[in-house]
Amino acid sequence: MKLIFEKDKYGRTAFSLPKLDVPETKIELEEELLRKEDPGLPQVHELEIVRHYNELERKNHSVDSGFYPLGSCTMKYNPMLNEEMAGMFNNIHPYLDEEHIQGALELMYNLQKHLGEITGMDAITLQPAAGAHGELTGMLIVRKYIEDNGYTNKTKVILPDSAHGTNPASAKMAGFDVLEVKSGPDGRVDLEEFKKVMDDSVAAIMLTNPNTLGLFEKDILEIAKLAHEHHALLYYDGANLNAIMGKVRPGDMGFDIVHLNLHKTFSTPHGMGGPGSGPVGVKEKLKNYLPKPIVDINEDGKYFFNYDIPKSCGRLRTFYGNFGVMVRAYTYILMMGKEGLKFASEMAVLNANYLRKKLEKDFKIAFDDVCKHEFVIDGTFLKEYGVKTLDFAKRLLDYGIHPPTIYFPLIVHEAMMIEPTETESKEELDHFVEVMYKILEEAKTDPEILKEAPYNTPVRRLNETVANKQLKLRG
Amino acid sequence: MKLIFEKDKYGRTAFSLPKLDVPETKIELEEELLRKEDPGLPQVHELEIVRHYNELERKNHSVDSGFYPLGSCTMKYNPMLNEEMAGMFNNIHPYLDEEHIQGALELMYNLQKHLGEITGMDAITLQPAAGAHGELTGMLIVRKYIEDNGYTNKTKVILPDSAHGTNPASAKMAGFDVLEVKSGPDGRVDLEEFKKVMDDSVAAIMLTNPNTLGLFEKDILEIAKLAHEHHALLYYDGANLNAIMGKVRPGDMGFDIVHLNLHKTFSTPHGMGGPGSGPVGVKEKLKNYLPKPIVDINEDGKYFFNYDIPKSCGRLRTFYGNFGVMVRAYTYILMMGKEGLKFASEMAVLNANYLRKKLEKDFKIAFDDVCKHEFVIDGTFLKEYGVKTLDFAKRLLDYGIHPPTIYFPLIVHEAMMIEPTETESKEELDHFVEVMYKILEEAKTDPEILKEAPYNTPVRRLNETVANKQLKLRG
Amino acid sequence: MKNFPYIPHTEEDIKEMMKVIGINDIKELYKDVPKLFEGELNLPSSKSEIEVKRELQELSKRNINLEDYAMFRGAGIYKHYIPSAVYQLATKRNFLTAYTPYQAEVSQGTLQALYEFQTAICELTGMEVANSSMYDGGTAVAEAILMASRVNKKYKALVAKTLHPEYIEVSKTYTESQNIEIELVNYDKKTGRIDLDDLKSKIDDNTSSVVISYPNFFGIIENIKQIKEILPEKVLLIVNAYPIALGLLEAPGNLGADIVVGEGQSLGNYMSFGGPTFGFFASKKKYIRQMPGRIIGETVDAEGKRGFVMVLQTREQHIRRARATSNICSNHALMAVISSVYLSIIGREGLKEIAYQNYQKAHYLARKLIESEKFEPVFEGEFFNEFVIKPLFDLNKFNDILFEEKFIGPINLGNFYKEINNTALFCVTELNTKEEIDYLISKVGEVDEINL
Amino acid sequence: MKNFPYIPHTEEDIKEMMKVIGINDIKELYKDVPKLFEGELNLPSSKSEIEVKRELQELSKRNINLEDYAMFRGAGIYKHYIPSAVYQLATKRNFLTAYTPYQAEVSQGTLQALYEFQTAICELTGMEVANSSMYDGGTAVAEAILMASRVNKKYKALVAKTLHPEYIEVSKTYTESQNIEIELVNYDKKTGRIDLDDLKSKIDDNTSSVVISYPNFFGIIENIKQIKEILPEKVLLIVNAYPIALGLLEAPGNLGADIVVGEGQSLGNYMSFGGPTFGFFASKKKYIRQMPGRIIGETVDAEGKRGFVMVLQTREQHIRRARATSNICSNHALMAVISSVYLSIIGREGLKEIAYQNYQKAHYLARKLIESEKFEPVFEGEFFNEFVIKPLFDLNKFNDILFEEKFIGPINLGNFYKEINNTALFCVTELNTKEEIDYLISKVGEVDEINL
Repeated sequence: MKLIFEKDKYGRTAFSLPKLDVPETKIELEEELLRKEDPGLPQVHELEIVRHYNELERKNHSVDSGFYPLGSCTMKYNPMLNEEMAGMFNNIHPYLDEEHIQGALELMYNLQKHLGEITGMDAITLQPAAGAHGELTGMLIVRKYIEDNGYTNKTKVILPDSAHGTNPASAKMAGFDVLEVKSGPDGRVDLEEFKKVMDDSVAAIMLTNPNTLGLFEKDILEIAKLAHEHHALLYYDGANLNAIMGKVRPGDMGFDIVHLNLHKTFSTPHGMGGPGSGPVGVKEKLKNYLPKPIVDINEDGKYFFNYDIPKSCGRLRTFYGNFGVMVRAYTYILMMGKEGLKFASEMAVLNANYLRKKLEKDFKIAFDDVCKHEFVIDGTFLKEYGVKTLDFAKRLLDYGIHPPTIYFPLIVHEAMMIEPTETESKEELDHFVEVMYKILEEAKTDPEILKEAPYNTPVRRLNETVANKQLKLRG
Repeated sequence: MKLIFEKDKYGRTAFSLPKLDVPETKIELEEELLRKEDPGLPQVHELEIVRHYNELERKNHSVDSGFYPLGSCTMKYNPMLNEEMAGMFNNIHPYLDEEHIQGALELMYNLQKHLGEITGMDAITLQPAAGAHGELTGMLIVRKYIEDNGYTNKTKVILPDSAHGTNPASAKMAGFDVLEVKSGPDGRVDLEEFKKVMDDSVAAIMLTNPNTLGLFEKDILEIAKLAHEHHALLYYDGANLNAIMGKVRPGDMGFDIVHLNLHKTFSTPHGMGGPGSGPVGVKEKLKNYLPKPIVDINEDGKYFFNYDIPKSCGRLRTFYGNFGVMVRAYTYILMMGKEGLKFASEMAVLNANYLRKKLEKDFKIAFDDVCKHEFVIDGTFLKEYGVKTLDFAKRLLDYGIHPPTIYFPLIVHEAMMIEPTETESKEELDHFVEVMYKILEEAKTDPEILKEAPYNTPVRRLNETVANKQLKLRG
Repeated sequence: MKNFPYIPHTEEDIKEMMKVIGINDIKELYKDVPKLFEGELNLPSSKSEIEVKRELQELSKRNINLEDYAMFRGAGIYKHYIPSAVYQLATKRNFLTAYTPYQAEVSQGTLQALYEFQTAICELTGMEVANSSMYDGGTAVAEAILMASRVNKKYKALVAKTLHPEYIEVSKTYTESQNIEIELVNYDKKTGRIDLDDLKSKIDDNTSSVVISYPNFFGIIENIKQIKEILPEKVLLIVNAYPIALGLLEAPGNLGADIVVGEGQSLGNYMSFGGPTFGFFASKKKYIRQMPGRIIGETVDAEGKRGFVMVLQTREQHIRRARATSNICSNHALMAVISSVYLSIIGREGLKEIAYQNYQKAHYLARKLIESEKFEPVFEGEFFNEFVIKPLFDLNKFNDILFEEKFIGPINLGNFYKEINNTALFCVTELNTKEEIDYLISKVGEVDEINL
Repeated sequence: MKNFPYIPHTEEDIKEMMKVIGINDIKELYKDVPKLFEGELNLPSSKSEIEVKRELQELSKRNINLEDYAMFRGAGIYKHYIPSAVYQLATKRNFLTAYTPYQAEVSQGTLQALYEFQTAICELTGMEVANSSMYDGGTAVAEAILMASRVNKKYKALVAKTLHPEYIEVSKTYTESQNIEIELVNYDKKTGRIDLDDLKSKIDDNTSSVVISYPNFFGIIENIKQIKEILPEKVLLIVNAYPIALGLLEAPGNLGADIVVGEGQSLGNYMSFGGPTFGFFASKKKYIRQMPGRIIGETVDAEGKRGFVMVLQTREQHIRRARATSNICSNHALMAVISSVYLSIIGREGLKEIAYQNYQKAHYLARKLIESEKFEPVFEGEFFNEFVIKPLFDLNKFNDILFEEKFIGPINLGNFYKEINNTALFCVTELNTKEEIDYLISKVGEVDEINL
């Protein structure tokens, strides 16, 4: 398929503008600052563009088009109502007087409160733009906490080897040394290993609970106790919050800082990779380190941006966060309510365990135990048929199913990480199981089918080596 | 693919309603009038419905997805702006006080005026819901005219054998006898034949000009003269107006009544078969026979529905017509302006003649002459390869092109009626030509390919005989 | 050369294409056209998107926005709740910009959606077959009358006076030229239902059909069964139904209706100033060949896979021409699909619940109005979500007061029935909150003071 | 059991699934979870769509709707025209509800759209490579500073004080913990451009990068070439560009910029209260391996057909973990695609024309304000579509008056620069009509009478 740039033709246009209605003046500017050559944007008519994007859209798998059990990404249904509601809040400039945007501020204020309640945290910032951005925010809060309390020797952040890659990257960006602890034989943090590395040089421990294997860190209270004894902070990666809403709260487990992914747990669309939104919640003692501003309410009932956070870790981005995403998440929370959120978590966990049980017969489940919202298949057994997890994944595409997250977490070889979410029906899960077994049968009887897959997709298997070698990055 | 009804499961829902907030009362009604069995509507969750329609949508060819040269249907591009503008007018109840809907009325008034100008007519009704509905309206106006003038012997409507099927059907519905005149050897109305049947019993002549062969009725002035000498009315089927905007007006050619298709000429989307909109314009002398109401303006500049049309042919539908379609057409007229509409017609005709010239080498063009917005291929020559126009059309589907209108007009055997419209680019036309020749080559070398076509469509060739035999009309 | 965003032709393109055609000027393509119109159209000049948008916004602001108003007016077009997914799904561009599914293999989206629509209509109405839509409720009734005459070759339709007055007008317009007589049947002054005696007295040998509304224009629920019982066998009973009511009321098909039609707007369509909406049309299967409009049927493809096509096209104009069952060609498919999405979303429980709430809320208001002693009951017949009630003051003035409070009050029946003046037809739907209703009643309470 | 529209599980389903799992109660799935939270969340109960919609509508009404206001405020987020097709195309559901294109074969829509976006950004900025988006302009600048330090292993960034003040804050936040020093460079009080002498004096051996805005926060167009000329070879020049201005101004890449970043909102994105928008990020190709964020590259499939995949993933966290170039993972792909659609629609002529109109309209207003003698010029430097001007009266009070007339006046620079109080930063775009501008000027004319 051609690039839109390759459809360019001089003289075409999809644009119209009113004629300039003011008297013109000569442009007074150094000659070298005036553009010589027009940017090579495409010249096309509107229908061409419409067809272009129509064709492109049809080449995408999406939650709307089919099952998308991408582990750790919580590809749940993105309700239509979210979009309609967000449409009412598009036209707000960030530098309007607060009295003219009381509705937007109230929404943010309410959302802060609701997210605080869901996580068991005392204060929330909505500023971070994504999960990883929330992690960075959290780590910078840790940093401020350390400085403020004079813990000059705290240079390390501990995290399990099953952690999301963004955890170490974010800790590093905040200037910490990263220490990975091995998981135990049950897939959880190995408490003994943990005790070995836990000392006063530790600034924070980053965990996600349930962890990326979908397993609940059963020693969480012990870990929290140890951390706090050493004045370290416990950080909760909210990527997996969808398993526990209304069941247990990070704040109650002893976590001091939490980030959330509104685009995962709270049903806002993933937009091909973003925008997300990664609010961060903290316990009372860390409130003063939050980024500026947060939304507050004064005694007259007026909402306002509170910039009066003297020990703030700073500003993580411009303005106030991804407001459009917040509107969607807020809509979702109102629709679901307290009962609905809890029910969502329960059904997400039910779905995952159902799949796990259905698959465990012939697929090796890594650390096969009651899981929460997701579980991981250890794909090494596929080697005996001469195929890899990658091949298996590509074959799933032929059946219209988006593969699970593959090759993560790193501690499971040839991993397939499956997160069905609560919005999928039993029928959809049964269909997935059926396809999984069908492909397994193919792997056993005719492995070449898998190795050459996919066949029924808009393109056949793509060559990543060529891509990285030629580095053709623009049309 | 399953029907949505086949996805039904007791206990599922995609719907929510606030709890009833008024005190309940017992329903007082004869027992037999209370529903015993719930209507078997599907019980599904929202994601299921979303995926259902996502899948269905992907099975449709549309103007947005590709070339659609469906003769006589003017499948031009439907601008995005039309939709956005229509969105501002959805929430109007038809029985609001006129003072509360002055904007809607002004829009209708302006549209009446603009359409009057484009067609050369003195008054317009926007009431008819579609082209055929406009035809019926026109014929009922003829009827009222006859009655009012005491032309009791006028019982016949003349139309050419190339006319759209709706023309005779509409004339018939209005109580007229239909008389078809044969086309001449040049594809136009045969003036001598016409003269033979033209007498005082003729109430009206229905023509489309250019006609369905895309040819301009060169004797139109003579025909008009003859008609008027016999006190017959000349009716213009606006299906083909897209060829002549700003070039010549039906009113100037002597037509007394015109219907328009806003969904063809004025770029409103065809919506899988409707809604259309079929305004009817008349000359001054017929103004009093228009359906009620039309929009008028009083001396204070207030717009109002004028019901004071004592000789009106009546009411053709409820309320005021397809207002939502009018908003789109009005938007289009403003965007295009007088220059744009004329240019659109010119380019529509240019495109048609370009295709005609490119194809005439190996495809037999019926009445090969300078055409207007469309032309017709006589597909009988395909018989020598053992294939039919239908096979040829089905093969076009494999190339992502919607076939032309086939087997119409009836006067051309194995007809393929091609109307590219002005919104298609030269590149798109060249691609179409290339595909046409490719398929012709296939017909010559391997006709079975065509007979079994299509192959790359969501379903293979569908069996109409089975459908009409089993008459399974519901799930 | 000015460029238009909707037209791709560049100067270069035009030159090349003219060369292929063998002309030097576009005018040559019009050389066979008489020079009757040489000037410019008296229309505005081409505008930019920004300007057009501003102009339309200006017009839009000169209409009230009913989103902001409490609505107590119906009379054929209703403000019901439209779930957010309805339009987002049904107006996807590959639905919106497709036409009649002439090429079924690339129109399965359209065809299956319409087949599902037909199914839903059969379920709602209790009929065996349905077509894939008519223009609106009014034309559906008119076409039903014509169809009945084709079925039984009789040429008089007895139409309840409580059919929507505009439907009566449309029916007259459609039938007059076909020599079918429309005779109106009175309503019972006490109950508001059809006057059975009057009906009986008007039935004769030439009677083709009887047309009633369910509920009728006064909101009153007719007893279809009773009516059917007095009809001679050959006379077809045509029921114009309000589909939302069918969540509570017995399906007309189970009570003896032969043809069931209606206005479909209430099923998830915008009010849209009355159009486009759509008409639905269902009947007993034995009459299918006399049914107007497009019908979708199931079939198989060359490989035996399920698919859908248009069927019974031999009834239609492009084949049958003057002898077609009707001239309807383009219908309102998009609106039918909108309602099909709507019905899938609300589902069987949703429809029941909506109907129930409409009934209850309307009865609550009616009760309260009577209790206020500022209104008097008019009919005894049971109603669904609309009712007729007589204020002891000037209704139009009261409506003006309500309007100031952002309430749209009831229509004045006097606009439609000369014998009933200063009488209100109230409508209440699931969107009317108790708070709104109570506020309206409080305004009624103030009537004395403001002296209407 | 209550049913939720977004959750398909029926009682039956749950029973069957529990049976397969071998449990009798959902609670058993949580048996390993400590009983720390037994109660109910203190949140509202589940609501219906109607109720939620009403609640959000209420909130929405407590914001002004800028559609109805003449806008003379920018400062980082701009009210530009968004062609109607932009959102209709870019937010199609199969774009909206897809995630990061991990499985390229079923993500060619996303991948090609982003590849086209990268292409457009290269064209605009005059750079060789671009990534597929950052969160916003502020983080793009901060990440550019970090990237420069990775490239040249130096740890001081000289940042023009006329970079958007919030970008400076973000940069400080991002760099502080990495021991990169941010030093601000003054502006020339006369021209409003960067103070070249101050810049020169601050460059030292540890200087990694210089960051300027083009135009700067005062709207003034910096001379990139001149700045580049005084920089030592190893120092990277980072230009934060306002993309609309690039229709008129020379591409930074042609003037010596090493990294060009910016806020992309103006390219067809809603203002959305400042988010989500997106940042763009482009550089010379030789630095590509130090670039943060996702990058799309062209490749071929098994049959040699063109396709697109994510490349250089070894820079990213899921492979490189703590040693990744950045922690950015989810970016703002949707907004990038929105801008890509926008740029395709406006095309090269459109961008030029928009930029030209912005320039002309802003200069018209500036001229008229000076002529009114109620304002004094502040800087001599040439500006694009924003300018700084000092009223001889109270700006905030004047803004209140404008607001009553549905005008959003300029921001008061005093909010950002302590040394500049009661000074206006006006913004004018293609959406401001002459009529609006003239009306604003007429209001200025009335200032004396209203005594501010």
